[in-house]
Amino acid sequence: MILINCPYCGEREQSEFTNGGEAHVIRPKDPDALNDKDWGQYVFYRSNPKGIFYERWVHSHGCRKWFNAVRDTSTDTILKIYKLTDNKPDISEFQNTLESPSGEPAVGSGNFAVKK
Amino acid sequence: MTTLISTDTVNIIQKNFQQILIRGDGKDQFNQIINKEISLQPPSKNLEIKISDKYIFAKNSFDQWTLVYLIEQNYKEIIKTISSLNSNDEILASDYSYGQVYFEVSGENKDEFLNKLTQFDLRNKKFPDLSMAQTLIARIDCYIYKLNNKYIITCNKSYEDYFKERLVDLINL
Amino acid sequence: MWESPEPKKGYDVIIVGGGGHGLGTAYYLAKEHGIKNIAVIEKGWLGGGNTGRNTTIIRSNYLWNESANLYDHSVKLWENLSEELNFNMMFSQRGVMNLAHNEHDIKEMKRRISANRLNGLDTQWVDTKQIKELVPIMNTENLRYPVLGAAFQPRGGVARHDAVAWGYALRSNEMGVDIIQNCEVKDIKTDNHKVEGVNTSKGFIRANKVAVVASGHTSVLAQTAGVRLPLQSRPLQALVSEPIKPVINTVVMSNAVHAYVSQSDKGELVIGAGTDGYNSFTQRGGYDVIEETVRAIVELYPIFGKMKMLRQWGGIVDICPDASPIISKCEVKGLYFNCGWGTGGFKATPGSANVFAHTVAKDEPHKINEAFNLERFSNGRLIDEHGAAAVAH
Amino acid sequence: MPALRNKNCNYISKKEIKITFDGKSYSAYEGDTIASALLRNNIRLIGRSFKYHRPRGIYTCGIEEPNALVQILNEHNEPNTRATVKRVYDGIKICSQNRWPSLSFDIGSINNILSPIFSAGFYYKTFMGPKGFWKKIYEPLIRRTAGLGKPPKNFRSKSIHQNHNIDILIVGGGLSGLIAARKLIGTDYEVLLIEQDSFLGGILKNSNKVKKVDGKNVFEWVKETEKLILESKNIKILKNTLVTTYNFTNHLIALEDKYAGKKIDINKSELILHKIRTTHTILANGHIERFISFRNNDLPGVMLASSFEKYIERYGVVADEKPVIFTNNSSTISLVKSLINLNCIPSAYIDSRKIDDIENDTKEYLSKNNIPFYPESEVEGCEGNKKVEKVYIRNSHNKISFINASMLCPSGGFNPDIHLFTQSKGLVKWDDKIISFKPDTAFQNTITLGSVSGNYEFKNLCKEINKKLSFLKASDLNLEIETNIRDDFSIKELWETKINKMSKWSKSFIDLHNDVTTKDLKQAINEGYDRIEHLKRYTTNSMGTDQGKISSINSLGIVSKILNKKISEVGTTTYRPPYAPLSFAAIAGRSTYEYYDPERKTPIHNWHIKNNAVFEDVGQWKRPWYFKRNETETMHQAVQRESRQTRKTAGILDGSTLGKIEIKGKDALEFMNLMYTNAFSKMKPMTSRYALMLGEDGMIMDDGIICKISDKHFIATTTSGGAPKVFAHMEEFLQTEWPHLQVYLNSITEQFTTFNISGPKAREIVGKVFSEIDFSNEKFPFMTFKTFNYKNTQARIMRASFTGELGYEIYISPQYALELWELIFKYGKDFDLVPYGTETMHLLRAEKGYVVIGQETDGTVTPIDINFNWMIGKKKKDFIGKRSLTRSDTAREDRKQLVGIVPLDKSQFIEEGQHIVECESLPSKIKKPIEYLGHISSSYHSPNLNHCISMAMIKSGNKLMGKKLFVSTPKGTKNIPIEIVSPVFIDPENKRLTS
Ligand SMILES: Cc1cc2nc3c(=O)[nH]c(=O)nc-3n(C[C@H](O)[C@H](O)[C@H](O)COP(=O)(O)OP(=O)(O)OC[C@H]3O[C@@H](n4cnc5c(N)ncnc54)[C@H](O)[C@@H]3O)c2cc1C
Ligand SMILES: NC(=O)c1ccc[n+]([C@@H]2O[C@H](COP(=O)([O-])OP(=O)(O)OC[C@H]3O[C@@H](n4cnc5c(N)ncnc54)[C@H](O)[C@@H]3O)[C@@H](O)[C@H]2O)c1
Ligand SMILES: Cc1cc2nc3c(=O)[nH]c(=O)nc-3n(C[C@H](O)[C@H](O)[C@H](O)COP(=O)(O)O)c2cc1C
Ligand SMILES: [Zn+2]
Repeated sequence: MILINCPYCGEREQSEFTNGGEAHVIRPKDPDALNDKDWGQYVFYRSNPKGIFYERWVHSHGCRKWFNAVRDTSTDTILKIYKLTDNKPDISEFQNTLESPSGEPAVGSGNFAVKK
Repeated sequence: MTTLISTDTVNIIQKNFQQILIRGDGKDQFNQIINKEISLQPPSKNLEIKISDKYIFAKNSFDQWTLVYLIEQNYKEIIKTISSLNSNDEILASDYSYGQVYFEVSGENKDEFLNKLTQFDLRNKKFPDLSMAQTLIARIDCYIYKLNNKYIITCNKSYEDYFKERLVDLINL
Repeated sequence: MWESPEPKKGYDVIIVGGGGHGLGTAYYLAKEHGIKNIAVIEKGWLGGGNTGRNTTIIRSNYLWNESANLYDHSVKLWENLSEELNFNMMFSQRGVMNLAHNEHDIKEMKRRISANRLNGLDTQWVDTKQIKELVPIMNTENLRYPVLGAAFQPRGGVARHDAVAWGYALRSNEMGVDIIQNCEVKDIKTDNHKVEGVNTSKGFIRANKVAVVASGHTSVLAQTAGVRLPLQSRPLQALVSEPIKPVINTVVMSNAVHAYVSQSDKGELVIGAGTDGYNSFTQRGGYDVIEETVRAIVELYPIFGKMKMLRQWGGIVDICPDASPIISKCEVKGLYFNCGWGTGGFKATPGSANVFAHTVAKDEPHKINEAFNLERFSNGRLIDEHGAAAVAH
Repeated sequence: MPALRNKNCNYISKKEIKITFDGKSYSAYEGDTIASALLRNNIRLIGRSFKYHRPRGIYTCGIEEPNALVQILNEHNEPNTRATVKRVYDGIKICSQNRWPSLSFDIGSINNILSPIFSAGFYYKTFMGPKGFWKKIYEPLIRRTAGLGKPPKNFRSKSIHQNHNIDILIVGGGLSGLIAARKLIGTDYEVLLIEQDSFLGGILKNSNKVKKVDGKNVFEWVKETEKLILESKNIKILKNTLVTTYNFTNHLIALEDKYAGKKIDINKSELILHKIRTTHTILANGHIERFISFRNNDLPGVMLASSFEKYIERYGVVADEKPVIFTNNSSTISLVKSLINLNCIPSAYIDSRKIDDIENDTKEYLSKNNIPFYPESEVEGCEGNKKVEKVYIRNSHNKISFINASMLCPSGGFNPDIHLFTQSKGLVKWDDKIISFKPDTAFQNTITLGSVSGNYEFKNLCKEINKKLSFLKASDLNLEIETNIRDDFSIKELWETKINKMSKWSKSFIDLHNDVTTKDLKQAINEGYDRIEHLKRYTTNSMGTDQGKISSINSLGIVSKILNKKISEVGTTTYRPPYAPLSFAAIAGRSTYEYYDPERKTPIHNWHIKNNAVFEDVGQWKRPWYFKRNETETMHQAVQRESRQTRKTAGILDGSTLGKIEIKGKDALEFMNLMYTNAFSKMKPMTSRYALMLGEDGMIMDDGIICKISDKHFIATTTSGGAPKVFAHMEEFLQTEWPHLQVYLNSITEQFTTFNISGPKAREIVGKVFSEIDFSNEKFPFMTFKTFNYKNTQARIMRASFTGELGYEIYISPQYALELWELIFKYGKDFDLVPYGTETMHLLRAEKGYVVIGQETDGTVTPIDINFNWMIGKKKKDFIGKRSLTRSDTAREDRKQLVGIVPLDKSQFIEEGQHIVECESLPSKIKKPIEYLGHISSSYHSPNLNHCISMAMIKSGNKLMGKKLFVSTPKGTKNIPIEIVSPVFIDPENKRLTS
């Protein structure tokens, strides 16, 4: 169970939070102007990278405030937490430790998966 | 006010209480309006508590404050305060009286006792005196206020029986 | 035994992912469609993905016709798979029970049972008394959410997960399929919306058709071909207890008291937990999820309080918005996906592999997987197997 | 004859107690484990093995035990208890497992003779045909032989959880853990030291290896250290506590056995599960000795050398006076010294190392004490009847001889106990010097000290600790450690000895728990299962309850040899939590049984109980389902009565569980227009409206009534189950999509207790209760509301209805809720006011054709599907879900639509969940799927119409009005003829509602 540093309340256990999926997905300003496919993209499609992921969290059992985080989904390490009003941090700020799509070594198994 | 648990090391009392939940932007105008109504400046720092003999005034979230009445007021007065706060468009004040339950936890072992029900870090360096938090205790949403030698915990009234049972159960184990 | 050859320069079909679905696809391509120049490329060891880490529950009592047909196609194949592959899958049709804990569950299950019946499935309603007879150790009354009945599918059960991968591997290898382990596909090479092959840790391998069956990692691979899939990868955890003498002879699942359990032929309780609430590829998951599950197990079977957890682990499942899989072509010619099985694709292994092989061989879907296309996320024709939405009054 | 007692042992009391093993009584000492007690009584045969039912004894002296698992008969019958860990108390009853009829005569041992069938992967290759045999014969047979112990008949635990938030956790109170703790005494760090044993000291108490620490005898030093720690303010010690799990962000789980060595009090919590969140973790959890495979290395009487030494030093029991010692490393000599101290002379000391590599001190010591010494030799195997009798030795010239002995103590070297370290996701690396894996890169704030870090040299220990802890604010500590053995550890690789003599019975095991032999490993590799993970799964190696603690590295050694690879290339299998089997009851803690999920109760709850309400669970809420008028009244009768009475005079429902949300701000109107399908702009203040909320996918998510106080102030209700979700949904859009809107939300669900009074007499009743309010239709029309003062509080009454009758919904402070409820009954009495529950509510609304979200809808239903087009604000540019309604599939005309259904024969009853079909009857066995149009979502016997009324969602329903079709029945083949009708069965003109 990871710790998440709520920008408003401090460090709390992840079970106090709800994940809101990918961050920076903006609701189309004029939905009617989109065709079915593009609208479908907005409703159903979200990025799902292994590695650096921009995501949203809400402190649902605390202050109920939404905020963004950058997390490495291959290690669950939180690289950065920022408020909704802050700028999206550039990807170059973070080091991707994955050398290949799955990032797993030739031998062994999950133990040796990914270096931090 | 009833004593729920009294041991050498942990004491818990319960009472009915009145409370207002206030939402707003926390800026100057907001502060003036509040100050006018209850002559107490709303705390500006997140999770900070201001206390007088009448109130606990806490900022419990980015744009949310709770005003806990320590002494029971004429309900009419509270309703009046609420409606004059609500006469401002940029404020939402909701009456939270009696819809919540209130427990005071004190005694030497209060931290250890509460940490049987919550993982919340109660240590002074993480949770200083005169601060509050919203967190899970016994798996339900609670507000917890830290005042010198005691904690005040409030939760929704519908959980009253459940919460009491969990507290008593632990004391007996 | 199967061989571990070095990859050739090219193949007719490359299957990415050596789990049950991938190996099965190779098997049916070779057996039913006469395509034998196939490579199955696996980054780790065969069956090391979710095939090797699932709770092995098999059933077909899904609500919607499309799903019921697909999963029952699979159960029918399961019923003869040991013989067909001459490898004991230990498919044990001990019955699968879904418990109802409130009025809403009852309504939802009765509806499902009726729909299943019309689809020719054997799901039936069992009351508390019958549940007690089937699973005497269950606590049905004295708990927070009492057990009010259950939907029971006698033909459901469990099978030996590893055997599925190994059985398909052995037999497809015999028909000439190359099984290449410890070879990671790094990207899918396309040109002008057409597949050319895959770049792997062992070099480039050419193919006109690439079928991706990489469960949790599918969307990562799709991305390399410029294809976006509506998938989210989540850890799903499971655990086993120490072995004990047989005490529970049926697979029991419960949604409201979230836990499912069966006892393996070796005696350990195999227990499934829920997915974690966030995307992750760590094959680990949070401890809180394990706690929730064990709480539920102890609630339903108080005597299991005396049991001990021997091992907990996680797998990465790829979840679709409607909780149904994608078995489909895509905008890139020669590129096929079989994914989105989420928490429940083991049961579908033979069926999915069978229709996917058809899709790859014929470049068009089998009737059974027609509805499991990608277009449904544009036109709205979802196959929503979340069960009924929120309980409301 | 009892075993010899080491009188110098400080850790075992002299108090004698009685224990029972397999029905026979024995004496033991307080502080004994089951194993030490049995060894004290010279019992060697403890159980039967998993697969072959071979006789097994005690192999180790700790948590790593693969063999000695027993059942405790008191304590609710606990299976698979480790005899080497569980402490005895007076009166404890223990019995052996996996044998029938008795431990010494066990029928199952026939499996051993049949063992060729049970070789690696035997399941997969056998037991298949002929058809049907698997299901009927083989599987039941295999299942019967499964498992070890038996679960209890009944059990309820009271285990609790204890959370900790600390700065530093030290795992292991052994030598290095204690040095680290001593360094930290008096610092600003809050420290927790956890030790699985009931004594601190680790290697200091478990062996004879260390003579003095800091010039003091080790016992004194540990005592002094413990005293200093206890006096300190910043360090706490937990004993009898095993750290089992190392999660992300330094979250660890440890299990404390509160009743170690004591009889359990079933009214107290016997286990405490500690959940620790720490900034730094110091792993000082030591090492585990590994075994060596040789012929019959499983016979009772084979025991790891350092375990044997631990029994002497820690428990004061000398399990055998003349054991044979077999080693491949330098550390085993301390066992010889322990024995010599007690005047026991080992039968032989066999060391596989080259004579030149063996330490001179060792050689001298052996010869000085006349111990038969076999350098460059190995144990070929051992034999005996259910115990070791003969030990076969292969010497450097490849000659085999045997000696008579009843105990054989092998040592294959030590593994740093990296389990927890790898759980933390730390990376390990192979170390050729110690021939094992050791920690390399930590993933978290983890420090390893002492043998877990691969440091086997006592002299280096303080240096290592000072260096690794130098980042802490603590001063250096340099203690001199004086040892009884040479400090430079030396070892020769040896995994399995060469086998000479073969018999059917003879086996060389690699996994004792799961009965996996070295032959199985080889066979599996030959069959192609050459990845370590395949080997594990194909042979079940290291999958037992001990997870291969003493043997898994050995199997890597053996496999690497066959594959001609380096061990580091073979790789390990994954170490997974828990470190040792972890009690389910402890994981669950108190949040199970009665506290599985919190119960929410309305302020009227006790009144409902007094009035014989039967409750229904709705989310966490307890809601009255129906009220039983008397003992004999059935649910059906009660619901029919409640419904009839409500339509006749009046009924009242406790609706407090409905979600309520207060919405306010200058942009409230715009916000509401976006959240709901309805248009609120033209709505007049102080009126209310039924509203729908969709997801972005266009499917109905929730419904409720919206009260508009002004354009800037609304109150919305939600369904009871949907309340948290709706509130979160609104908050999400406000914060993330439309932060420019100035709107605030408060959940006021608990602030207002809610009653629904409906029925023709409702007006008269409320008129009496609230005499100051004018309830006339003109002054108080349908879908309007009023706020007023009630006993100084602010209350609200809304005219609305979910039953189709004239209805009022009262919102009142919980403080006065019960008294008002009773007042209403006082006035309602004259009108036969009846309390009703959710079932009657559902029936009444079905008569009126109102839908229930979650019953008519299932997440795949749009407003159009249930004929709620009128609720869609078509002129609105946007609202959540709007765009999805025009996708090609959602716009289809042949979607499932809501209809009403009545049976043609009014005496027939239609069951919910059944399907609408075109055929009159069904075949008794359905082979080919039968087409259906849709399903029955609601069905009731209407007391007011006196026949069954149903609602259904069916394909092209709107076009099928008046059509005659059939509905299936749960079991029969004859379908019920029905007619499709409008779903509004009562008062389609809304007369009752609006007059
Ligand atoms: C804990 C758990 C419990 C479950 N319980 C059940 C259950 O009870 N019943 C049920 O029906 N289903 C269950 N499931 C789901 C089920 O396991 C999966 O849906 C199913 O096994 C998927 O099979 P697969 O062959 O598609 O995937 P996998 O077996 O995961 O195979 C995919 C393979 O692709 C490989 N791969 C990934 N990326 C690459 C790459 N770049 N290059 C090469 N190879 C790659 C992976 O290593 C993997 O071996 C469970 C899943 C989990 C995790
Ligand atoms: N020369 C040799 O032959 C040789 C061999 C091995 C070790 N050593 C030396 O022995 C010393 C060993 O000291 P140490 O402190 O590393 O080990 P130790 O054995 O003294 O202490 C480890 C302690 O950790 C406890 N423990 C283990 N796992 C636990 C868990 N999961 N939860 C709670 N407690 C747990 C054990 O009960 C034990 O008390 C080191 O100085 C090392 O250099 C020497
Ligand atoms: C159905 C099933 C039964 C299992 N039974 C055992 C078992 O008896 N003992 C054991 O150690 N592990 C058992 N496992 C877990 C595996 O050891 C392993 O944890 C799992 O396959 C995931 O792989 P990983 O832990 O190597 O990542 C079982 C797994 C499954 C899917
Ligand atoms: Zn917060």
